[in-house]
Amino acid sequence: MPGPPDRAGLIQQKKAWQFWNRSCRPEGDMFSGLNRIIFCVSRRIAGAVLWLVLAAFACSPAYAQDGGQMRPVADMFQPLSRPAEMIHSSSMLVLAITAGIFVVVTTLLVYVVWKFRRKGPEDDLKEPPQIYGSTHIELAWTVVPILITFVLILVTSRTIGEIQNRKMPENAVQIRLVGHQWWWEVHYPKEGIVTANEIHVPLSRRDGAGERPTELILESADVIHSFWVPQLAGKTDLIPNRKNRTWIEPFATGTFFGNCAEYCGTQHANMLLRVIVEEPEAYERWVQKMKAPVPVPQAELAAQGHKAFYANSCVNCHKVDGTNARGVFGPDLTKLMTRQTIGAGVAPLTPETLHAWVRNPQTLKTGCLMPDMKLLDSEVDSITAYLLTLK
Amino acid sequence: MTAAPAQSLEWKMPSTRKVAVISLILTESALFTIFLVAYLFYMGRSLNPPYPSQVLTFPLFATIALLSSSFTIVFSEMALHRGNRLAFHFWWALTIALGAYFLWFTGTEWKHLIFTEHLTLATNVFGTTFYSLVGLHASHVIIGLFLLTLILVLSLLGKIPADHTEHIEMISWYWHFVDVIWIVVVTVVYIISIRY
Amino acid sequence: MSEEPNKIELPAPTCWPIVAAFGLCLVFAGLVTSLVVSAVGLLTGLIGAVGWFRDVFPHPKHEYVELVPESERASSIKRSDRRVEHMHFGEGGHRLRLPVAVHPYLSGVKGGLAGGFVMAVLACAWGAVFHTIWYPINLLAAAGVPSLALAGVQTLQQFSALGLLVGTVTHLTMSILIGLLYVVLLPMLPARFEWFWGGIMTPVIWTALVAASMRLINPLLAQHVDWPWFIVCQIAFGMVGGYVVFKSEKVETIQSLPLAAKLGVEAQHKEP
Amino acid sequence: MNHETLDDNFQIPPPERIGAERGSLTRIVQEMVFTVDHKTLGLMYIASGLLFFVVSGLMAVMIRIQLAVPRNHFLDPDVFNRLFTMHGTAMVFLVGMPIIFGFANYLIPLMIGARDMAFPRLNAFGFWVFFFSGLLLYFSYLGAPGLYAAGSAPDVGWFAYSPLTAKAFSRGHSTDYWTLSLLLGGIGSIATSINIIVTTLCLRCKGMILGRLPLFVWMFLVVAFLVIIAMPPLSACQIMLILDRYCGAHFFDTQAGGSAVLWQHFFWIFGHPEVYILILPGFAVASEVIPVFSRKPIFGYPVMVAASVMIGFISLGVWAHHMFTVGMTSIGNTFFAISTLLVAIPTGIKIFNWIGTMYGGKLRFELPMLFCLAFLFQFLIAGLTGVMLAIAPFDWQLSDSYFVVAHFHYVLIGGLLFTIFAGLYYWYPKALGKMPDFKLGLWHFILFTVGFHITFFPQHISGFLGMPRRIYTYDAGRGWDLWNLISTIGVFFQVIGILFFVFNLIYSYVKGKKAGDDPWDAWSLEWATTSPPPSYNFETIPEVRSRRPLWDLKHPDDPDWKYE
Repeated sequence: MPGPPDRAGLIQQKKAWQFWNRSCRPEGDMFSGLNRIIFCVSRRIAGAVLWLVLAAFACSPAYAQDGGQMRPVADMFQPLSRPAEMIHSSSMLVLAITAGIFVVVTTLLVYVVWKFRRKGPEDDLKEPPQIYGSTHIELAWTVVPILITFVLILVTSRTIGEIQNRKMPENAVQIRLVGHQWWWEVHYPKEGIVTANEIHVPLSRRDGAGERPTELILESADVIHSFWVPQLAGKTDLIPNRKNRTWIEPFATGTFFGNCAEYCGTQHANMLLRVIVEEPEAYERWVQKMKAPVPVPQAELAAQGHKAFYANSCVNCHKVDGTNARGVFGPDLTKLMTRQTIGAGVAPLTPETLHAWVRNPQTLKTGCLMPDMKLLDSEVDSITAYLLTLK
Repeated sequence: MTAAPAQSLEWKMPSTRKVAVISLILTESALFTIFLVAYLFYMGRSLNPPYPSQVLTFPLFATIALLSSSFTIVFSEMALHRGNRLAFHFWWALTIALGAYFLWFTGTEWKHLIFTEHLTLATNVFGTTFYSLVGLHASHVIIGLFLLTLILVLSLLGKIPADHTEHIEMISWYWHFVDVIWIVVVTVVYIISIRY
Repeated sequence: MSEEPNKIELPAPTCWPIVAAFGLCLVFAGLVTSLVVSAVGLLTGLIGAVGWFRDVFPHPKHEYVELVPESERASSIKRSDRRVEHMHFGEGGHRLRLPVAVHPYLSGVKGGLAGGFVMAVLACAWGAVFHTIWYPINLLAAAGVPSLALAGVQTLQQFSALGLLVGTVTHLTMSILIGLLYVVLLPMLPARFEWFWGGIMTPVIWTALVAASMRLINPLLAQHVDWPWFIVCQIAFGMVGGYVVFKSEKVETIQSLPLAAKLGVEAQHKEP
Repeated sequence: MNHETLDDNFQIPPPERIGAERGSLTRIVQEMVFTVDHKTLGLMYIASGLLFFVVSGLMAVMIRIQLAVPRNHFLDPDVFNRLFTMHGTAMVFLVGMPIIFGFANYLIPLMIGARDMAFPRLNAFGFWVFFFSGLLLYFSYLGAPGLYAAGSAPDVGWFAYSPLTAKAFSRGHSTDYWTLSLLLGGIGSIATSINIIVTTLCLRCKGMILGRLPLFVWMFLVVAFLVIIAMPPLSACQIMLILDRYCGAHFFDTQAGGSAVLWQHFFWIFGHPEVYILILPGFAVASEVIPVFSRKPIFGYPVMVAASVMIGFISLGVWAHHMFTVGMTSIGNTFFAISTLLVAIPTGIKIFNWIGTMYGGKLRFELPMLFCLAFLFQFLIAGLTGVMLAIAPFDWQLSDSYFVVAHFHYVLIGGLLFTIFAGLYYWYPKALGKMPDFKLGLWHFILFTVGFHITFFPQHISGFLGMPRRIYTYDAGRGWDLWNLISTIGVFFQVIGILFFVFNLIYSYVKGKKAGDDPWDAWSLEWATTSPPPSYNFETIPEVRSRRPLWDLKHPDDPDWKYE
């Protein structure tokens, strides 16, 4: 997302969210679900045809340049980053080969089934010639698969090495990504920035001098999670008691969507991740903004909320830089309002959703580890007002 | 059954018991392999003491006892084939005694480790893997001893029919297997891991 | 089998297996409910085990089952009135392993190796003339070696042990496999223009296939390849390999070989 | 337990032995409890497998309803997680395994000309252990918070990655149910497999040398060997997990220096051979059905045997291809990618051989053959998507996505379940003495096949579009809505298909026409006895001289034994 996320920016974000998320917040039960089935069918037939074509041929220009460069459709056949492109080229090879085999074998199967079907009662009077086999033919259809396998082995070995053994240049951005049930903790050790669920990285250019990949060190605080942003890179797991490593090198700006890809408990489905790729200048601005100290709230309501925040147990789990809130169990709230979503992608971050979350996170994200704090209405209002100042 | 010309040669199939025991040994080996791999994997990875080098001493007498029991059981079987019941009983009982000594040793070793060295299953990954691996082996020794004793008692009561030599042989195979596993376990636990 | 006429010995029905299994299950179930359940399970399991032991010791219990009445027995297998169609290959043996005679498979290996050798010599000659002798080897190996795939021309001209190893293995494997394919395929091609089919058409088709997929399989080679030379090398392979295969004497395939005779572990029928 | 008697009661041999009247419920139960007959046990295996199949199939239907539309509120996340865990676990351990053991039990002694399995009591024990382990697993649903909140059913996924299963992240007994039940079931599987090995190697009738074993028996021999080698690792890691959870051990406790990846290694050392344990029986059925309905012997018998044995061996060395994303070294990843690709070779040979068998034959499209043809097509797709998954870099994108879900459903439904249906229709006349109804079966075939493809084909595409598996809901607009909707619609075709199937089983038993000894004009020994066979199988133990003993008898002028 370009530009500082002020009030107007938030509204814009909300619109962008609604643009692609129109039917995403159902209030109803199964019956409204059934209604929506009908709704979906009618609304998406055109899109469906388009997507069928796209997915079948997997070769079309990058999707979703509009809508504030949101890239919600994480199509692995439209890679926009170096490791994803490398994977893509080896996957196109294997797709071509398997497609070839599929066509040949299916044709053979259909031909055989058609040609040698029982054609009528006269066929019941005789048995066909009893053939045991042919070493010759067996040899042929052993050698050809071996040949194909051999080629695939070469290509696979090379691609694995190219991706895994890539050396990071000096100027690479370094990020420590820590998985939690069910959110992502994001550290920029060089810059001293901490945030959650959204990763900002600079755009890389293919011209050599402008190359600026991002290295990700992956860890976990509890169970196994997996980092997966299909358009940027394949998965790598975040495993407790182990440091994994992966890298991305995006060649297009925009907000890339990813999910946790290893089942990690109740809210595994709502452990979403966004990678926001920006022009280098915009990225630097973001870094500077993240480093700036958080002002003490002046407005009355916000000041009340400030007090309420520290009076309640929020500080046990959350951290706000420069204050007494030093909890590390939940997401760092220092620059909360710079983010697009709340609850690791369960809803867009707006005053309304924030209010709802503070009132009772369990309604938005059943089973998440932040309990219903049972705050007074006035406390909910003021704490929300305080949180809105964290930007 | 078939209209083809009569078949003249004898039709022999392997013994069901032998094939079954070989399969059993195969499957047990797979089980032990996993526990061995776990032990090797966690070797030197304990976060807190005690470590193997501090608490383990090579179980010389127990190993000698268990390995020699493999020989006594062979002598016992040979006696059985000769029809010498007395010698059979003697060697068989000696096998049991050696096995029992081994088990007694494991018991005292564990007692020492638990109460003096404060190493339990929950202390560190060494404790976890050590007790599970050695315990798995000990449980096989117990089963073996149970079978051996059963045979001895039944045989002393004169209840084992003459055609049961193969049954007895199968039990000895199992016992050999337990011995071989011990050779591997003792090498891994008391020789290789003692460096950590 | 020692049995009375009209009676067959079968293992006697018994309830002890289910008792033992139930006991075992209760032992496990106790761990998630209450240890009392485990205790009951242990007892049940023991009872089952003892009962089972008494079932099979000293000899497994049997019962004698009477044969079903004649009328309900299986009717004897009737001779089929279906005529078996025969294939029309030669006389007598209508059930054959086809084809009856083939080039020996070893000739395929030999052909592949010979073709591969000539091809390698040509490729290395090209390398020696325009670059260094290591250059084509490294290019080939780049299909599987990531460090070479990312290297520049300078590095490719240097000797690389890994490149030599991977390049050699790749070349040998491919040569032998394709030689084997020649053995299979050549007899199916028109016999009169064998040099054309085996020596020119096949390499050309192969080159087309390689050209189409080269960008994905070995991008580096696709970038640096010298196509005329590449085709010349392919054709050399086809001519030499095809020649070796064709000049080999055809052997008759083994028509009937009892597996047991080879294994020699089981009693075997005497042929009438 | 009474439910399964529906399928079983017709199996009871005449009452010579024990009290009660024939056909009464008491007597049926009594028979089932006491029996050591391999045929009765085989049918009990299959019947209880089908029972569990229906239950866990209904769970899948609920899963699909929840996923039909984005942000659906049909199920709570916890309920959903329990459903997919139980669905997966039950389908593998309570449906797949017992049904294949049922086939093995019923058919192997008949095919090799024996009177029973080598250890009939152990056989009964194996069945009951499996059955009780199933009950134990499902008993978890009756735990504390009642049925709707799904009791304390396990919710950690069927491969239960640590440390999600550690006490800290899985409180209560839900994971214990899972691990104990699997440990128990493992004991039964090993017992049965040892029995299969011994029976096959030691009880063959005269002349049935290894080179003449029906391919069905050969493949089950490989399966049994895989079970006895691959099942102990599973048992071992269950024991470790139990020690962790009950005794405070640290095998998989990452806080105490334990490793989370170790579980994955141990589990998949079992888990991947398990895939072949499940699919080889499918090959086994296809290798019996396709020749008979093509009226030709199997093409390349020795190659088929060699390929099966090869698959067995290779499958023991490929487990870590389930773990390409855990951050192995590039050498590790390369090794497992290569070993995995090697499996494609023998598998490909098999597919070609089946087509070779049909080539030049006279194909009869009876029900078993129809299912086998669909199997060939679907298994081809499953195999090719398997090749894609074997390419480690591609797998970094595909693993744990819906593409994988589609892939293994093509293997397990398109491969295994279709051949199970083929086998059930093929041997139904033998086991029950009645022919299955063709029209009902055709409806079953059409609806189920169509439903299967509608359900699972779109999942390849949602996987390509980045949809991870095991999510209980998703946002609209990510390109997944339509594919999930189509997928859910397909399920209902399958459900109706299964209804036809179940109805056919019952209807044909009551109304079907008598089958006779050898309704398909087949060639292996089981067709030489009556349908259903007497408790002793054969009056006199047969003697064979070729791979197709009945062919020799039917064509004395052109017997096989002259040419083999």
